[in-house]
Amino acid sequence: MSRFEPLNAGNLRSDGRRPLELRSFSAQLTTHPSADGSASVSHGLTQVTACVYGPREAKNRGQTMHDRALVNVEVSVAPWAGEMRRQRARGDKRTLEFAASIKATFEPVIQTTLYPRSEIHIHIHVLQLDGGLLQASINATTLALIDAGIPMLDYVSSLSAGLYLTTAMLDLTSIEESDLPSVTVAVLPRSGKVTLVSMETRLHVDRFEEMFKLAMEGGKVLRGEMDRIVRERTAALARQMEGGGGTKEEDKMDTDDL
Amino acid sequence: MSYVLPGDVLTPPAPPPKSLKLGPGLLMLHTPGNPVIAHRPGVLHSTPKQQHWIETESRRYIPASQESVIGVIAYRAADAYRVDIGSAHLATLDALSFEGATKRNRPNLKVGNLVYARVSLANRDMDPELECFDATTRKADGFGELKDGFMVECSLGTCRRLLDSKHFLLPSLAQKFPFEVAVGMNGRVWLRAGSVKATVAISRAIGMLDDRQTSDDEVAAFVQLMDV
Amino acid sequence: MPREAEPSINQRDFVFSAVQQGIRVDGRTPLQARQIAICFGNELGWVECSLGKTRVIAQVTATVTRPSPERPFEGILLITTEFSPMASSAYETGRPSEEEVTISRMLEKTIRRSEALDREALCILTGKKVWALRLTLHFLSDEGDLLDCASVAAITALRHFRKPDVEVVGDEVTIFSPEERAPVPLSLHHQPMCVSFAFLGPANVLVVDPTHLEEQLANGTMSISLNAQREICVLQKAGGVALPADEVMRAVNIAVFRVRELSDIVSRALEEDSKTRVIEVR
Amino acid sequence: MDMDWDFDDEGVQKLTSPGEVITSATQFMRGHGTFVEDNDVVASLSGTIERVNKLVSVRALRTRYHGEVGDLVVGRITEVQAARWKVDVNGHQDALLRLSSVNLPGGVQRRKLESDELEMRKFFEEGDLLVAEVQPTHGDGALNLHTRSLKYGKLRNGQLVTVSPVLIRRRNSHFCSLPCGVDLILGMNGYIWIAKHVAENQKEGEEGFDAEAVYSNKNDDIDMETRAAISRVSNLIHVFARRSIPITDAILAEAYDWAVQQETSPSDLLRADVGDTMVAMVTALA
Repeated sequence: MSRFEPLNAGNLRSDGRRPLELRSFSAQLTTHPSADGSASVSHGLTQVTACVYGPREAKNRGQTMHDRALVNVEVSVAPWAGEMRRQRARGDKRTLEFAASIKATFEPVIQTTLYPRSEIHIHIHVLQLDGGLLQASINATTLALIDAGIPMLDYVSSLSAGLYLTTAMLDLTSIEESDLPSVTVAVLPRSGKVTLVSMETRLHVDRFEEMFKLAMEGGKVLRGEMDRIVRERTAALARQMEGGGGTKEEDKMDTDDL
Repeated sequence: MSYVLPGDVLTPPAPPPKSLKLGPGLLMLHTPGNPVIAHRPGVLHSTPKQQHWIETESRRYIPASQESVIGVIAYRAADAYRVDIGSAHLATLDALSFEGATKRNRPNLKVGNLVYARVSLANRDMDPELECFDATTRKADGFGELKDGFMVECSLGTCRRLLDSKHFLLPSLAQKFPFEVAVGMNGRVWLRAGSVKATVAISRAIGMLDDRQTSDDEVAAFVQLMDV
Repeated sequence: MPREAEPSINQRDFVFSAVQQGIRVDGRTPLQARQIAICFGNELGWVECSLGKTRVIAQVTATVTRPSPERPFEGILLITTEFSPMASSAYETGRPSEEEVTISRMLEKTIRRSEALDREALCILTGKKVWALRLTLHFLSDEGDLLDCASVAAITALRHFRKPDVEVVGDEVTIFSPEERAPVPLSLHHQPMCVSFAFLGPANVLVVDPTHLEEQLANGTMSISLNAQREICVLQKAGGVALPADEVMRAVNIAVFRVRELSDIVSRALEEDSKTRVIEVR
Repeated sequence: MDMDWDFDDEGVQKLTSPGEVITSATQFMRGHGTFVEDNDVVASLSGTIERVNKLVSVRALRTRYHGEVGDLVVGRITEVQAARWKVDVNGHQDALLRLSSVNLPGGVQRRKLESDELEMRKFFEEGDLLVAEVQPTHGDGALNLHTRSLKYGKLRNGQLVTVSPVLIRRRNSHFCSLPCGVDLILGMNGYIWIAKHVAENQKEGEEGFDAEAVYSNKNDDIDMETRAAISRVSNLIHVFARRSIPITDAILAEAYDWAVQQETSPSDLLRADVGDTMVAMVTALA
């Protein structure tokens, strides 16, 4: 086995980034016009698409709740997404767990009580995987929910962090993930609170805090980037609706007409 | 007191008396001699008036007419509530079966509220029905919504023991501090005391009484030592 | 699948207001855990662990198999979790519920991914024969915090278990029955165990070792696996209520103490048991 | 933070996104798309900020239909239940259409019979399309519809196009007739019905009106020319919707004329270049 050097003498990572540098982040909204909301997000070579349907009449009426909407999450990973072609079974426990944590992350953030007895269905499709599966999925879901016009208390932005010796680094690639202790966090940027923390590798308690807090800070930065993309799109839509329409009608939610 | 097991044959007096009444756990077979058999394990109770029944230490409630139960509102329909009383099926509670309820003025119960109600209809082929008043006088009679407080669950046997006025637990607790309690025949006890500590103390005492590994003496000692 | 009935509003309000005053319904304080009891069976590697009324059985068995071609030097550890309606009517056989998936994945990560077991020590003959250990967890009763109880049971069972001694001469492998040679304990790198928390009420009061009722009412839960050397192995806060970072750190520090306490309890129980057990060859 | 908070009366609309503090809750009231936290009105949607007196709301630029009383909607029956139908109107729950809220054949005065309840599929069946009005709702948010007007009821002789509900503006009448011989029903829920023109003397209440056909499932004869017109209009709507341009009868008539002048076939309109030219032409005119 060849030795992998996470950080070389020049303080650069295997892909040439500085420890706290993020991979190039890009996002696109309304990638699937047939869904109520959709977004595609990429962090470097990791690419995830999320589609949101709803709030709509629940398909399975037995599961509905009288006082809030039901949130369903389904995750599928393309067999070609990873380094090796691998078909994951539908009921795979890892995938189910993954879907459950996405669901639990968004349930308290979406204002579900506005839609009793409805259902919000989130479908996440992982197209390319090079580390940061959870962060990309959460960020894509946030954007897809915003695209669908579903009211949320805040953005949820997520980022992973790792630790090499004593140096913390952000936004790990798959090779870094397999070699370093790493944590993924999801934050609500406005309150600065953390909604998801997931660490699956061994790390001394004293080393944890620095990495954890850096990931939270990074998450807040990422929110700025997502917000910029959302605003651009919203502004473009608003422009089209204004200019393109050519109507002189009031644009307000006018109640006089009733 | 005599214990019976399922299948035990009890012989009633030769022509069965007219007043013979068989309660839960007993069954008369339609074979020659009309033997009565037990179909549950437990303690056989009888009254001089030829009423017989078996008390069982079970946790599953089977609704019986005129029993008082504690239910949790599970659904709201237009003119009735569906109530979970711990039985196999949800019970129906008509929105008008409350004291003073009219078409215009109905109680406004939410899903998750507790009610103390009486089983007005228990038929094995139909969902049980509840009422929160005395159907003849239309008075609440102590039934209705249970506000605040806490609910603990215990076995049906423990509930029956608590309902026995000679049982030591509730009077001995009452000497310590005042509290309100409603005991349902369906293995649920609602209680409300002045402080959180007192409520927790009662619920723990009931929990100990329910636990077969603690004896009554230990429960009594717990109540004595309780510092509220 | 019918959902489990939600607790009544009265119960919810009471639990929340009580915990605000630092009292829990069973009389504990927020950071107090229930009494843990460990008992051993006749066989080595059979452990029943109870936490209040929550009960879990763990059993370890070993067989000899061929290693996987990718890892010829390593033995195999298989963890199976058996949920059944026995533990609680909320569990169904067949399709696992979300809680079941979370618990079994947490155990998998705590014990297997954290390399608690020295799998290379399970190798008998490279590429040909290795020990395959099977750790089975049976959930008997769910009164809350199944995960912590199961992780204690699992680690205790792994420490309690002994595999038959083997001798390798060339390609010849002899496995000795317990009568011939004393079986040997497994080699463990470390002993991670889980500590779970729930956040209750409008102020999100942190409580340790939640009961079933508290789990149902919680705004969020969090589980941390650690070993006695203060190393975090898994930290899982999958959504739920959002918390300030310091609250997460506080939970981590509480968990450090709790795990040390649990390790002592496990060690003491194993010590007690070893006094009553004769393993040496007569 | 003391945000100088002011709306532009003209020009750029103020945009916001979830979690952003809009203003203080002590001076303003929260409307749709906002919530109050720590004395601040915070946005929960990404969209434009709107203010009516003291009421602040945020309007998302893409969302499902949020019903309001008096809205005209086009819907599709999804289920026949006891004395009511469930109707998909692109909302967050299916809307309800009670048997008592429809007109039955045989005149307005006709009483509902028990036999009607058993034959509800004679009136509306799963999959049928209809136009209806949103009624005041009571209870838990599901919309109630009614078709108790001769203008409303079952739809035939045409085709359905769905767009985002934000592209349909509220107006005096949602029933329009285009000069090309096509009738439009612009449902506030984004469902648009395009159908063959109904001649004035065959409208409800006129002598040519066929009362028995109200619940008919059979289309009338439609000539090729009308069919082409219907598909051309539907493709035009698609083109506008994809570019998020609000749909009105004026803009459609304009575009239709342009398409006929250019002699484009209905299917050509869906080509990106043709669509772009068309949109550029039409919006420049307006």
